[in-house]
Amino acid sequence: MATSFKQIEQNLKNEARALLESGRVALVLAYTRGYDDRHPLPYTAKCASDADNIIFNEYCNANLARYLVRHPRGTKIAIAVKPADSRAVVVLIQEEKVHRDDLIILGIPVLGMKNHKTDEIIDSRTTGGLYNPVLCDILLGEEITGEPIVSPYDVLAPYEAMDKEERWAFWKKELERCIRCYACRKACPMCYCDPCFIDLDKPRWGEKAPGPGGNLMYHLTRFHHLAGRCIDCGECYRACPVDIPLHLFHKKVAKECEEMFGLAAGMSIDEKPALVDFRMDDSDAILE
Amino acid sequence: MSRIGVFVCHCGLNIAKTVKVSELAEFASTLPDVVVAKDYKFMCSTPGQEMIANDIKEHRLDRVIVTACSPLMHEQTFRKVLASSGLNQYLLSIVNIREQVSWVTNDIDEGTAKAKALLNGAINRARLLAPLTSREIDVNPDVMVVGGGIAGIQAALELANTGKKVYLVEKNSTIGGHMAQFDKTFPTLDCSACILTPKMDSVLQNKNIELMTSCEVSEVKGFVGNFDITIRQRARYVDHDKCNACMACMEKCPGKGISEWDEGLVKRKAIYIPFPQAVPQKPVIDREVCTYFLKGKCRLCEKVCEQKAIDFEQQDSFITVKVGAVVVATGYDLMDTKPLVQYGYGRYPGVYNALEVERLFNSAGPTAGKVTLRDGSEPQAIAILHCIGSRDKNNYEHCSRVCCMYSLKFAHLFREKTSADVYQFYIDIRAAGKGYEEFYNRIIEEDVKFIRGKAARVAESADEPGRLIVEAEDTITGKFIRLPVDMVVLSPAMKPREDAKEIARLFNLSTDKYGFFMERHPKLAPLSTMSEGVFIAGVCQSPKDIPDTVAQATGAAAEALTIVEKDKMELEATTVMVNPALCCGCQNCVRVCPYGAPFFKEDKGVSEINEALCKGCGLCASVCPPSAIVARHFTNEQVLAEVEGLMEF
Amino acid sequence: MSFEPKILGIACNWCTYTGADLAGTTRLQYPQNTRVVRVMCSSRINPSFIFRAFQLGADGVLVGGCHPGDCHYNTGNLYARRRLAVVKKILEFSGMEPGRFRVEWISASEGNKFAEVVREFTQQIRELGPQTKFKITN
Amino acid sequence: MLKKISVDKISDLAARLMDKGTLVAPVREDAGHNFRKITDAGQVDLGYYNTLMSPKSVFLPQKEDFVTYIAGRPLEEAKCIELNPEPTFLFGVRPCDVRSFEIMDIHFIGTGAVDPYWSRRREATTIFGYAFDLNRPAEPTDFYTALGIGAADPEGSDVFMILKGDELLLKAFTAKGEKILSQMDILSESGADDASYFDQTVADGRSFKTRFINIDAQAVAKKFEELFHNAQFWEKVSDGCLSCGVCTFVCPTCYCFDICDENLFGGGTRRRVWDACMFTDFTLEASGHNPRTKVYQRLRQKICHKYSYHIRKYGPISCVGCGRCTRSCPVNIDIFSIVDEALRA
Repeated sequence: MATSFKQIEQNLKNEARALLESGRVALVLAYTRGYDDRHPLPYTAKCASDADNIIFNEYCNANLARYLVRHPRGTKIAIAVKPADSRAVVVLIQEEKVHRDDLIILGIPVLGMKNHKTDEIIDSRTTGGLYNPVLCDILLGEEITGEPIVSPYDVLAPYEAMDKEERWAFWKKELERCIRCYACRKACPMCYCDPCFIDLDKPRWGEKAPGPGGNLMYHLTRFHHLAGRCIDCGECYRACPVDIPLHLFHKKVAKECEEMFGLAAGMSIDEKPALVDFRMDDSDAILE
Repeated sequence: MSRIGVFVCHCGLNIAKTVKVSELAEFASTLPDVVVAKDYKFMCSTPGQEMIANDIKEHRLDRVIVTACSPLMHEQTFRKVLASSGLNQYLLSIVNIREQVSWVTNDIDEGTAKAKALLNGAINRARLLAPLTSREIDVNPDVMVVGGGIAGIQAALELANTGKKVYLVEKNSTIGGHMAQFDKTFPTLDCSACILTPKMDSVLQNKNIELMTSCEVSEVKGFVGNFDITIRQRARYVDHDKCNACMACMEKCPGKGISEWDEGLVKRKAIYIPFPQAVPQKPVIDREVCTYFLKGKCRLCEKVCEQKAIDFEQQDSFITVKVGAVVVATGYDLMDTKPLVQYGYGRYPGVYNALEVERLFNSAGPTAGKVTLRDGSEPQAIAILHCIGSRDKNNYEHCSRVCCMYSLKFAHLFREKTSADVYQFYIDIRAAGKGYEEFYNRIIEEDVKFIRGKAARVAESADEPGRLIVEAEDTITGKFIRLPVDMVVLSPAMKPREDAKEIARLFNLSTDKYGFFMERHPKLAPLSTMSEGVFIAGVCQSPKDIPDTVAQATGAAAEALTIVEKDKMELEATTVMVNPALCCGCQNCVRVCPYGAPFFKEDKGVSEINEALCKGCGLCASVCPPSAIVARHFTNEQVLAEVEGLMEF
Repeated sequence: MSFEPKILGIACNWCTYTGADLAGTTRLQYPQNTRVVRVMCSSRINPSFIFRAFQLGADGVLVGGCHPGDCHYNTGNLYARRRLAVVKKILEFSGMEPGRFRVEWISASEGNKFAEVVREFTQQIRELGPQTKFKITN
Repeated sequence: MLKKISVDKISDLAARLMDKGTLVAPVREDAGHNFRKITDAGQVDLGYYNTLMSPKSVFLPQKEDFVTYIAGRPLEEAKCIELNPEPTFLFGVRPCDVRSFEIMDIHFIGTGAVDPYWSRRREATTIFGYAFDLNRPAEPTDFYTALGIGAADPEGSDVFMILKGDELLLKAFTAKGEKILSQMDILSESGADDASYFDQTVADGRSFKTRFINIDAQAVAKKFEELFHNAQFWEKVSDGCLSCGVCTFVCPTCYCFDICDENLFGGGTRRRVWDACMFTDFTLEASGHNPRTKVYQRLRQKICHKYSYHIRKYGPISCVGCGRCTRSCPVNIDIFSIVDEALRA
């Protein structure tokens, strides 16, 4: 059984308070109440008394790993992570954007969260296939065991079953809706480029105005930039104001990378992201 | 706004036959920024070049497009035309309409259409070309040679004799390497020590060589022309400046170690010189077996040393030297044959490896040159097994190249020194070398028995205790052979030194799957490596014999000389640079570069490029998510513009 | 008139571009649809070049590099292999015909292979017809 | 003039309007309702709370082409895009959004520099305002009443529409509105109770409950001026802000744009594209200097622009309390809470 959200909230508050009090960390990345319970805000607790403001409930979806890169290198940070979020932290450590020694990872085992807009259950099927964080220093609830591990890739089946014309029609329709607000890249814990390639004038990779051409270029390239790095937290989809299911494409690329390179992103800090690595015996069959 | 000149070459009829050259020039003149477009019979001829030069001046051209043969053919020619006309040579673009258009089609319309598209792409790209200049850097004239075997000795001597200062770094306490262990060398059968020791002595005498024994490379910084290499000097516990090599210490020393030089067949003292002709002729203390280090008391050596050279307090020290080039000659190890249990090495006393046998033959060896088994008896039958671990997909796929020849040499020496029957178990005899086939023929004459079949197993004889049985299939007769012998000699695979991987990491060399260093090009640059200014010689590159090793070492020395002989060197112009305003600090570039050119500036949070190391492949540019890396001459904008031009028509 | 595709070739300087030159030197005939861009190494190929080429109206994209292990820059094409494999998967999942993108290792001595690959690929693209999915207009 | 029509005949009304010009009305889409040009009268769907994107795009499209040109050709050969908008009916705009047009008019017409694209489209458009359903509680994000906008305020609409049971009441408030209603013979005449229902609803709309605090324009402007240098305040309220552009793109009163040239095969288009002050490169200068590098600086700009600078420069608050930014924010940042906190600070 998973530990209750209430209990996790209490544990998170206690750990945050203790860590800030002892001075082991300068800040704790967690959540606080927004304009109502269904709409929590990401929150940076900076002193022990801030810990009282911390909450945790089933709507605390934001992947806080996104905020790690905001702080100067060397800042001691404690961060609350759900299973998929922990993989984002691992990738950031692999890419040396943050240093393992500067982090205290507060792991949250969860069976499922809820989308505040739709009340859909966001479980391991939608995010990365895990119930427990892959890396943490302090676990804020009982490790979840005995549950069948579902494949996070099952949701792809209907899209994989489409023929290429149907699939193109599907993505064309979805991507044409994009308003280029860039919430996807801003919510993504792995998208820390600033400026992003699509913002550049030299070179101009794609049209800046929303439209089929620029939208396609922006998203296809982003899928590629995230290949071997996307940890399937689903934040791109959740952040999208026009509900483009970007996570499906990222998930598909993640699945292919796992199959081709035998490596899922962000599972171990000893690995390198798949596309900045190679093996002599990588098969040419991957190009077929 | 650019001022572009387009020059279309007919190449006689080579191009004009299947591309409408005048139409192509006319087409070019309609494109934006093209101020002059001409066609001419032979653009590479003197009048052709003069025409371009004149037009550059007359029309104040700032970009030149030559639409002719492959850039691999005449790019340099036309670059010179630009340079001599006062235009930066990188403002040239070549459109390949011969090799890739006129020669591969017979259809003049198709050929012309493709040529137009290619030209349009080149014009698009040309607008974005930037003038590039090569930077010059000072070159340190000194050279480091890593490894003091015959390869390192040879390279060091060659370089030193040209007047260059050479640091010869050797891990052991003496130079000489494996060659010092050999008794005779094939095919001439001259004494190894007789040809090696004078060279070792020359090293010692040469004022240009700084001999650094008991030393290892611990850090390499910098780049071609300007390496900063840190050397770890391991503690010898003997102050070599004070020691006068009286050797009194060695006489008194109660400690016992295993003689590496004699392949562990005999013991040596704890304070020792590896062998009588060692260079330098100064002892070192092996702290692993020294009574003082083990038990805390003894210090007999210290008592007898009149020079007060013994220093038990000595620590490892670090020395940093600056050099312009490096020759790596770290040599080889024999494969450990113990894991090949079928051959019984380490289990049966009668099984020897090749280097042990070298020592048995040697008059300075453990048996003073007498071939006796470990129990002191003389073998009556000896089997020499080729290709142990080499030419073996389960171990080392390569041929170790020298085993056939030294096995023949062994056979000769066995026949000379014993009355034993000698058997060779071989797959086939590889005797490709000067005088090698002749040597092989000579050994056949010496009544050595050749059995064509790789030995499958060595077992203890059930009938005659103490004897061994060699099992093999004779592939000529097709018969299974069980041959009783007293002595088995294994010819194990040669493999790179245990620490070759570490050396590769330090010098940024790449290795093949077994750890041999990769040459830059197997044919055209066999001594260079992907690391500019670092050259390789000897068996660390691949198995080879002494003549080849020495030839390579001489070559590597000459290669190193081409760098350190100049005061300055020009860096590649088409390198990459990082735009720090765009860099996101992901360090992908640092992770992927085969040359270690990008590095991360922790304080600024961005990558920078050491241009001296950059070869301009552009790999980093394409793994750079925010396009912060600019691959000069192949920038993202240039490539995209060219693609757009190619797709327009 | 039958459909004549526009194909973008991207070739590494050391192997495939030289191989293409060899095809010319030996006067091998192949269709003229493929226009080659020269880059120093197949690893220089930014995946977005390929996406962009399709947007600009390429009916097919053919990438050529040194055989794995023979890269002039040592390991460049080994990284390229992984990246281009991902490009292939992305194109496929987007609904683009995967046959419009091909990677071949063609050495400097394989003029024959270059000509053969271009012939085959051109035929394949002819059969696939014009690429309209990614193509943009301003 | 007050007319009415049965709700199930809305598509007939739509068809008639389409005969007279372009009809833009809410359409149900995957992510929510949006104003779209209607091509099939059946698409019009009044079953919405409010649209995902504001109706500003009807007058200020996200992408607006100005000029097309060919590279290397003389300037005279460049072609301006002709804009001759046909009569347009913008159907079903909530009162808060209608108010936003008046605020936007300040910038595109009122300051003297008249934007032809905005003004011509404005002139050609007849606005059919549409009261919120007073029987349904307001979304927790909304606070238009705090900004003095009633849930059924007809101000600014040419025609204002109120739902009465299964009938839709339509009342003209301008000559433009009178004209179009008189042309719609499909509408039936209203009865006496309809008129009183209409007036009562407008009145009830003023006391309708959304989130509420007293927001006095001058007081709030002053408050934010005082808070400008209080980095602690701004860091706190922008803690989770991702610096994406959702809030500005959905906002009915954000009007910032960028002019960019897009080129293809030597031809090009100069166009206007929405920009957002939340983007990091919004204030990036040619020198490479960026005066707003921090998230809080950008969020401060957005809030202060709406609740301080705009008041000082033009009078009104540049916010209509529609709640879109809060509803669409990926991390639930709420402008009302920030204003509330500022007023308490």
